[in-house]
Amino acid sequence: MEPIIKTENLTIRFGGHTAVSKVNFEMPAKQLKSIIGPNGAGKTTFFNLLSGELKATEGDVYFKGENITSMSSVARARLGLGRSFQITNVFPNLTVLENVRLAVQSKEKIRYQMYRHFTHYKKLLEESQRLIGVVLLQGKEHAIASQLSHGEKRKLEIAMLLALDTEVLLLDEPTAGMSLEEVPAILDVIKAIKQTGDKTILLIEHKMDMILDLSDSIMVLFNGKLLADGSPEEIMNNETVQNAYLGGLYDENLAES
Amino acid sequence: MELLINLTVNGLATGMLIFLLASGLTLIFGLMSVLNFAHGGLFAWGAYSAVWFYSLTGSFILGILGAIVTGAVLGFITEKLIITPVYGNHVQQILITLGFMLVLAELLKVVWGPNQIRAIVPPKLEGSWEFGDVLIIKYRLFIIIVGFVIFGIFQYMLQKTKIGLVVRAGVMNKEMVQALGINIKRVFLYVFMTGAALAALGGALFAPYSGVIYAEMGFEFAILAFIVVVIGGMGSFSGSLLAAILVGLAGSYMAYYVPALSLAVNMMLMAIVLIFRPQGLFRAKG
Amino acid sequence: ACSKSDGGEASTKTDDDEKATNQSNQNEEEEEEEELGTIKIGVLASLTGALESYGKQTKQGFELGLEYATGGTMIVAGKKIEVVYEDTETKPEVAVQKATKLLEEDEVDFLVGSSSSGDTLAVLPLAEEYEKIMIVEPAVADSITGSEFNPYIFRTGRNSSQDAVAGAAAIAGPGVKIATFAPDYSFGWDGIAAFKKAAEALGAEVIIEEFADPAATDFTSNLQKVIEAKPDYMFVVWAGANSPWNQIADLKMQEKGIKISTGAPDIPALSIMEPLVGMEGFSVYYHTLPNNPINDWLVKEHKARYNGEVPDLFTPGGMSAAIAIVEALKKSDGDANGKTLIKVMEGMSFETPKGKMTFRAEDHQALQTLYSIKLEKQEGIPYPVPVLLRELSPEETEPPIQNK
Amino acid sequence: MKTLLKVEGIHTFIGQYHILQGVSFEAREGEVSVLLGRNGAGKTTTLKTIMGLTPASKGTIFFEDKDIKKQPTYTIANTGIGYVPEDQGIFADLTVEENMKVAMRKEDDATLARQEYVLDLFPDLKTFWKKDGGHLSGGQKQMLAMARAFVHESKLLLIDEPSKGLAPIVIEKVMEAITEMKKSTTIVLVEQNFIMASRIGDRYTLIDDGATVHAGEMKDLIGNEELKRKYLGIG
Amino acid sequence: MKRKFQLNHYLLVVIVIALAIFPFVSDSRTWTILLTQIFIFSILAMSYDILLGYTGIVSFGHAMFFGMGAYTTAVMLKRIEPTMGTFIVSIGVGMLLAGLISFFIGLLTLRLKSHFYAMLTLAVSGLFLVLAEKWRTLTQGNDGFTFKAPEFFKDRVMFYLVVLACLVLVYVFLRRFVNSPFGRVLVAVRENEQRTSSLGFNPLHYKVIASVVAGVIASLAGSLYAVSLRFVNTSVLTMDITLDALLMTIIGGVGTLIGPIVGAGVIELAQYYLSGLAKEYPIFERWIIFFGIVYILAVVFFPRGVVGTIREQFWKRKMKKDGAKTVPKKEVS
Ligand SMILES: Nc1ncnc2c1ncn2[C@@H]1O[C@H](COP(=O)(O)OP(=O)(O)OP(=O)(O)O)[C@@H](O)[C@H]1O
Ligand SMILES: Nc1ncnc2c1ncn2[C@@H]1O[C@H](COP(=O)(O)OP(=O)(O)OP(=O)(O)O)[C@@H](O)[C@H]1O
Ligand SMILES: [Mg+2]
Ligand SMILES: [Mg+2]
Repeated sequence: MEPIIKTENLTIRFGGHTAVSKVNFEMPAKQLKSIIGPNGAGKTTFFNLLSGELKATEGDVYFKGENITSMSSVARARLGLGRSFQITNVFPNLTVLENVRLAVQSKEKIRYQMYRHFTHYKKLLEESQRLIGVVLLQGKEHAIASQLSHGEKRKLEIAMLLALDTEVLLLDEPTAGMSLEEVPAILDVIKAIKQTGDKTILLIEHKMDMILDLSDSIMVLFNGKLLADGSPEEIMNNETVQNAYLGGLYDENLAES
Repeated sequence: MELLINLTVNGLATGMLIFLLASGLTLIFGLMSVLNFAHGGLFAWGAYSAVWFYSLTGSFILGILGAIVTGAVLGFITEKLIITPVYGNHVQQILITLGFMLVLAELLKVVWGPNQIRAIVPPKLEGSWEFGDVLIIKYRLFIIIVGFVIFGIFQYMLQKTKIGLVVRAGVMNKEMVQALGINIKRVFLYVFMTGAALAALGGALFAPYSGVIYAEMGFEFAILAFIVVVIGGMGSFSGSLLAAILVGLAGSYMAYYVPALSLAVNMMLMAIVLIFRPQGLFRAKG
Repeated sequence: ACSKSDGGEASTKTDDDEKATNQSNQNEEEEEEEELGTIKIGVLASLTGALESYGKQTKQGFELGLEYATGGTMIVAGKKIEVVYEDTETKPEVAVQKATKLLEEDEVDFLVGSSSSGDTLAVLPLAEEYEKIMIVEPAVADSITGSEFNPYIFRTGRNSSQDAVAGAAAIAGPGVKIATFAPDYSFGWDGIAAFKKAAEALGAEVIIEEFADPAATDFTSNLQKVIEAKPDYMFVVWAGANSPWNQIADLKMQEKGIKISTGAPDIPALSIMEPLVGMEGFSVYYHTLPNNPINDWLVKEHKARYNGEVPDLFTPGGMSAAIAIVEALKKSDGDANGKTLIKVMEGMSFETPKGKMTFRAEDHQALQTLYSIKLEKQEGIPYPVPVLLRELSPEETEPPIQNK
Repeated sequence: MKTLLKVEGIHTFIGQYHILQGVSFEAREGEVSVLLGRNGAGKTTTLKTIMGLTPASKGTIFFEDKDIKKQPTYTIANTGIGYVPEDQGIFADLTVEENMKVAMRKEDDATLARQEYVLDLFPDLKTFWKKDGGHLSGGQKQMLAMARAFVHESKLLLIDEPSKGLAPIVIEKVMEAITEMKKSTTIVLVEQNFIMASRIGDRYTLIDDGATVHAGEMKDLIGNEELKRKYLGIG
Repeated sequence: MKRKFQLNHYLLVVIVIALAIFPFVSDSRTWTILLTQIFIFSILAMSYDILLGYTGIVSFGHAMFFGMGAYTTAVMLKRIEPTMGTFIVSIGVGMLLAGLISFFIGLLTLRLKSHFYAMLTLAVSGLFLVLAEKWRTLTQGNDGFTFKAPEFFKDRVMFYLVVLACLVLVYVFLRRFVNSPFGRVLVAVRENEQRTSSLGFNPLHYKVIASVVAGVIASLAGSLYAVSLRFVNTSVLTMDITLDALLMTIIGGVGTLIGPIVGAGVIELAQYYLSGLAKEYPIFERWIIFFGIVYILAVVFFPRGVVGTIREQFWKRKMKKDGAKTVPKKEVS
C-alpha cells in the first residue's frame, strides 16, 4: 500500500543548527506511529514540517503521493493534516465552546459565509458539545480558555484536533500535564479513533507505557536524524535508545504499569 | 563637494535632533511597549521649562537641567497616574495617553500663555563657522555631539547592565520577573521617568534650534519619533540612531534634489523600510 | 449646582448677587428689545487650538469696533446689537455646526469670521443658503472672494494676493532678482503665484521658487539653493509657528547680500524674528503704523481694557468688520435683509483703524491700506518693531478680481 | 524537623471565581512535599498564592515564622523562595543566557559557579546558550525554567510539574538533582507523574476542588490503594 | 441569552424610531446637525471597529478611506451636477475606490505584525494626504472647495434621515457580518492567527476582507461627511480623523458594534457641551483640559469601553443571581 505520508531528505536548519536532518520516512495509512527521542531531537519541528508551520530548507513532503512541500499550513489542514500543539495554543479570550466550534466550522468547510447568523448552525454547536464531553471538559463550555488550568487546556487542544476530523492526526504530547486519572480516558479516545480504522495517527510522547500500549510502530529521532523506525519491541531493545533516551527509569516505569 | 558636505552636516544634525526626540520613546515605546501618545507633551514641557529656566537663571545649562528634572517629575506623575493602570493594554494606552496629551498641551497655555515664545541659542553656541563654502552652524555641531553622548550613555547602560533585559522580560511576563525577585514596578517607573526626562531633554535642545516653542509642538514631533522608533527596530538605540540619521539625511538631500517629493519623504522612507525589513532596521539586543 | 444657587441668591452677596443683577439687566434688555428690535451677529473664531491668538484678536477687535461705531450705545438705526461668539476649534465640521447653530438657533443676521481659511470656506455656502451677510475676517485664502465666492460674502480682511502685491511693492523694481520661499501647500503656492505676477509687473525677475515642508525641522537645503541662485532679495511667505528665521540667520544669508523680505506677523511671532532685524517687507497692521483717530482710539481703549497691551495684527480687522456692519445698517436703516444689504454694501466705503476701506463691487473684497515697513530693534521693546517706510494705498495693493 | 512553610486555610479568588477554598499544608525543612490532585483542583493556584501572584483573601501563609501573605511577589522571592511555573515562564525574545541573567540577583563567583553546576545538569542549555528562549523545544524550555530557579540557593523551591515534556532520562536527572538539593533546600512539588512523586516525595497533600482533602507521609499513600483510586485514579 | 438579545433589539428599534421622529418634534437645527455628525462618525467608528475590535488590526491610516469617499462625492457633485443621482453614484464610486485600494494595501501589508502594520498604514495615508495636497486642480489643496448638495438635501432634516437610515443599514449589515461564521473566524484571527491557519482558515484572506469591508464603509461615512459640510479639504485625510475613529471605538468599547456609536456620541457631545461651557464660565476657557480628562476617566471607569464594561457588569450580576457555582464541579465518569 502507498504510504499516506512520505518524506524525502527532509531537512530544516535554523541558523547553523540542523534541527531535522535528512529524514526519510514513510507513514503507512491507518496506523498509529509514535515518535520518540530526547528533548530537542526535532520531533516537534518534524511535525511543523509535516503540517506546514515551518518550511523545509531541503527535501520534500508527500501526502498520498502528492508533493505538498510548498503548500501553506492552511492548505495542508484543508487537505487532511490536523495537528495538536505541544505548547498549548488555543484562542485565549474565547470560551471553550467557541474554540471547539471554530474547529468544527472548519471541518464543515463553512469558511466565507458572511450573512448567516452563526448560531443558525445548530449542528456545529451540537458537535462541539459532544467533543467537549469526549475530552472530559463538560461543565467548562463557557469558561474562557485562558482561565483553564493547564491540564484542561491540554484537553481543549485535543478536542479541537478531534473536531477537525482530519484523516491524519498529528498529536504532540497530548497528555503532558494531564492528571493521572484522566490520562486513561484520553488514551481511550485515541484508541477508539484508532479502532475505527480510518485514521492515521502520529504521536509524540515521552510516556513509554502509553506508547507501548498504543503504537503499531515507533520511530526514533536523534539530533534531528532518523535513528530507527520499527516495531515497539525492536525499538525498546535498541541500545542507543535505552542509553540515551530511556535511562533507568523506564524499567520501573514499565513495571508499574 | 562643499554642497554635499553642507547637506550632509545639516542632515546629520537634523537626524541627531530627531534621535534626541525619539530616544525617550525608544525606552518607553520600544522597550516598555507603552504606546505613549503623550510623549509629545513631555517633549513640549521640556522645551518650555528649558526656555523658562534659562530666562530665569541666565544659564543655558541650568535651563537644560531644569528641563530634565521637569521631565522626570512629569514622568513620575504620568507613570503613576496614567500608565500604571494600563500596562500591557495598547488600546487603553492609546485612549488615556491621548487624553493626557491634550491636558499637557493645554496646561502649557495655562502656565505660559497661548502665544508662541522665542527660544534663543546661548551666545557661546550662536553663529557659525565658515570654511570656504562649507558652513558649520555651531549649535548644530553641539546637537550632534550631545546626540552621540546620549547614545553612548544609553548604549553602555543597556549593554552593561541588565536593566534592558529586565524591562523586556517584564513586558513579556511581568509575574515571572517578580517571581525572580525583581520589583518590576519600580524598574518600570524609573525607566519611564528616564524616558520622560530624555523627551524633555529633546525638547529643551530642540527649542533653540527652531527658535520658537508653542503648545502644539508636541503633536507634530511625536509622530516623527514614533516613525523613528519603529523603523529603527523597537527598543534598539542603535536602530533609533540610524533611523533618525536616515530620516535627517533623506530630508536634507530630498529637499535639495527632489523638492517635489520632500513632503512625502518620511512616509516613503518608512514604507520602504517596513516593506523590505518588516522588523525594522535593528533588532533590540540588550 | 442648581440647588445651591437657589439657596444662595438671598443669603450670599457675592457672585450670585452679580448674577442677579445681570439677570435683571437682561430683563431690561429684553424689554428694550421689544421696543427696539435687535440685530444679532454671530462671530466664528478659533478660540482654542493653534490659531487661538488670532481668534482672540478678532474677538477683542470686534467688541471694540461695535462700541466705537455705536458710540458705546450698541444701538444702530434704532436697533440693539447682540453678539454671539463661537469657537470653531479650527475644524471645518465644528465651524459648520456652530455656524448652523448661529443661523438657526440664535437667528443671527450677520456672520463674521473666521480665523482659518478652511473653516471659513466650509461656512460660505451657509451664508448663501440662509441669505445672510458674512463678513470674512481674517481668513486670507484668495478663493473666498475668488472661485468660492457668493454674493453674501464680504471680506474686510486682506487676501493673499493683496499681501503679495504689497510684498512686491515693497521690494520689486526693474532688474531686481528675487528668490521666493514658502511652505509647500495652497497658502504658499497662492501667495507666491500672486507675488510673482505683481513683482514681474514691476519689472523684477523671480529667479527661483523654493517650497518647503512646513512641518520640517530643517530648511537649510532649500535655503542653500536660494543662496546658490544669488538673488538680491528672498521673499518669504510663511505662516505657522515652526519658522525658518533662525536658519536664515544661521546661514548668514543677509551677510551674503541676500535681503530678506516678508510680511510682519503678530507680536508674539515678531519676537522670534529677532534674527531678521533690518529686513524690509510689508505689514497688514502694527499699532504705530496707521495715523488716524480711529486707530488712536483703538490703541488707547485696547490698552485701557487689556492691561496695557496694544492691539495686534488682527484686532483692527475685527474692528473693521464691526464698523462695516454698523455702517451698512445705518445705510439700510436697520434693515438686515441680506439682499438689501448686498446692494448697500457693494462699493461701500467706511473708515477703519487702517484708514478708508472699500468693498469692491465685483468681488466684495475690501481694498485697504497696507504698509511697507522695516524691522528695527527699539529700546525697551522685546521684539523687532515694524517701522513705517511708506503707506501702500488701497489702489496700489488692489488685487486682481478672481471670482469670474 | 522544623516547619519552614505553613499554609493554613487559604482562600483565593481570581476575579469573581472562588478558586481556593481552604488549602492547608506544611513543608518541613529538608523534605519534599508533593501536592497531588486532578486537573483544575487548584495545585497551581496554591503555588501562585504562596508566591503572592494570586494573593489569598483568607488564611495564613507563614514562611520561617514570618507572615508572607500580604508581601509583594518580589519580596517573597527575595526572602528565598524559588519558583518554577507550570507554563515555564520563559522570556521568549531573550536568549538562554539572558534568561539566566535576569534570574541572577548578583553575578559573583559563587553564583557563576552554581550556574556551571546547573548547566551541567542540563547540558542542552549550554549548547543553545545564545538561542532565543522562544525557539527552544518544549523540554528545553522546561529545563531552562528549572535552571533559572536553581541558579540561586533558595530556602524553598516551588516546582510545578517539572517532569512534563521531559525525556525519561532527563526526568531521572531532575530527580537526582532534587534529591541532591534536598540537603540544603526545602521543596514543594506539584507532580502528575506518580512514579516520580512517590520516589522523591517525603509527604503529600491531596487537593480536590480547591481544598485540602488529605495529607500525610508519602510511604503511607503508596500503600493506600483506596486513596489512590479515589483521588488519583490509580492503583 | 436569547431573551437578552431580543430585549436589546426592541430597545434599539425604539431608539431608532425616536431618532427618526426627533427632527419633526424638535426644530433645533443644531441638534439635527449634531446628531447627523454623530451618526456619520458612528459609521466611521463602526467600520474601524471591524478592524480593531473584531480582527485585532490597529490601523493609523483609516482616514484615507474616509477621505476617498469625501473627495469622490465632493468632486463629482461639483464637477458633474449636484443631483441625487450623482450623489448615489459618487457613493458607489467612492466605495469601489476604497475597496480596491484597501484590497491592494491589505494584500501588500497585512502580513506585517501589529505596530509595523499600523505604521505602514500611517505612511500610506500620509502619502495620500500629500497627494491631495499637491493635486490642486482636483482638490484645491488644504483650502478645499465648497459644492452644492443635491436639492433634496436642502432641508437638512432629509439629510438627517438619510444618514440615520445609512447608520441603521450599516449597523444591521455589520451585525450580520460579525455574527456570521465569517465574523467568528475574524475574532479567531484576532485571538491567535497562527492557530487559525492550522485550523484551515487563511488569516490573510480574512484580514484583507475585513479591511476591505472597513474601508468601504469608511468611504461611505466620508461621502456623507462631505455632503453634510458641502465642503471638503485635506482635513478629511489627516491623522485626526483616524484618531477620532479610534477614540470613539475605544471609548464605546472595542469588539461591540453599539460601542462605537456610543463612543461617537460621547465624544461629540462632550466636545459640544464643554466648548459651550467655555462661553459661560471662565474656568472652562481651557475646556480642552476637561475634554482630555474625559478620556482619562473613561479608561478609569470604563476599562473595556462604555458598552464593554456595562455588558461585563451585566454578566457578572447575572452570574451572581444565577448562583453560578464558584468552582464548577467535575463529574468523572
Ligand atoms: N524556530 C526555531 N529557531 C531556532 N531553533 C529552533 C526553532 N525551533 C526549534 N528549534 C531547535 O530545534 C531543535 C528541535 O526542537 P523540537 O522542538 O523539534 O524538539 P522536540 O524533539 O520536540 O523536543 P521536546 O521533546 O523537548 O519537545 C531544538 O534544539 C530547538 O532548540
Ligand atoms: N485566571 C483564572 N480565572 C478563572 N478561573 C481560573 C483562573 N485560573 C485558574 N482558574 C480555575 O481554577 C481552577 C484551579 O486551577 P489550577 O490551575 O490551580 O489547577 P491545577 O490543579 O494546577 O490543575 P492542572 O493539573 O490542570 O494544572 C481551575 O478550575 C481553573 O479553571
Ligand atoms: Mg516537542
Ligand atoms: Mg496546574
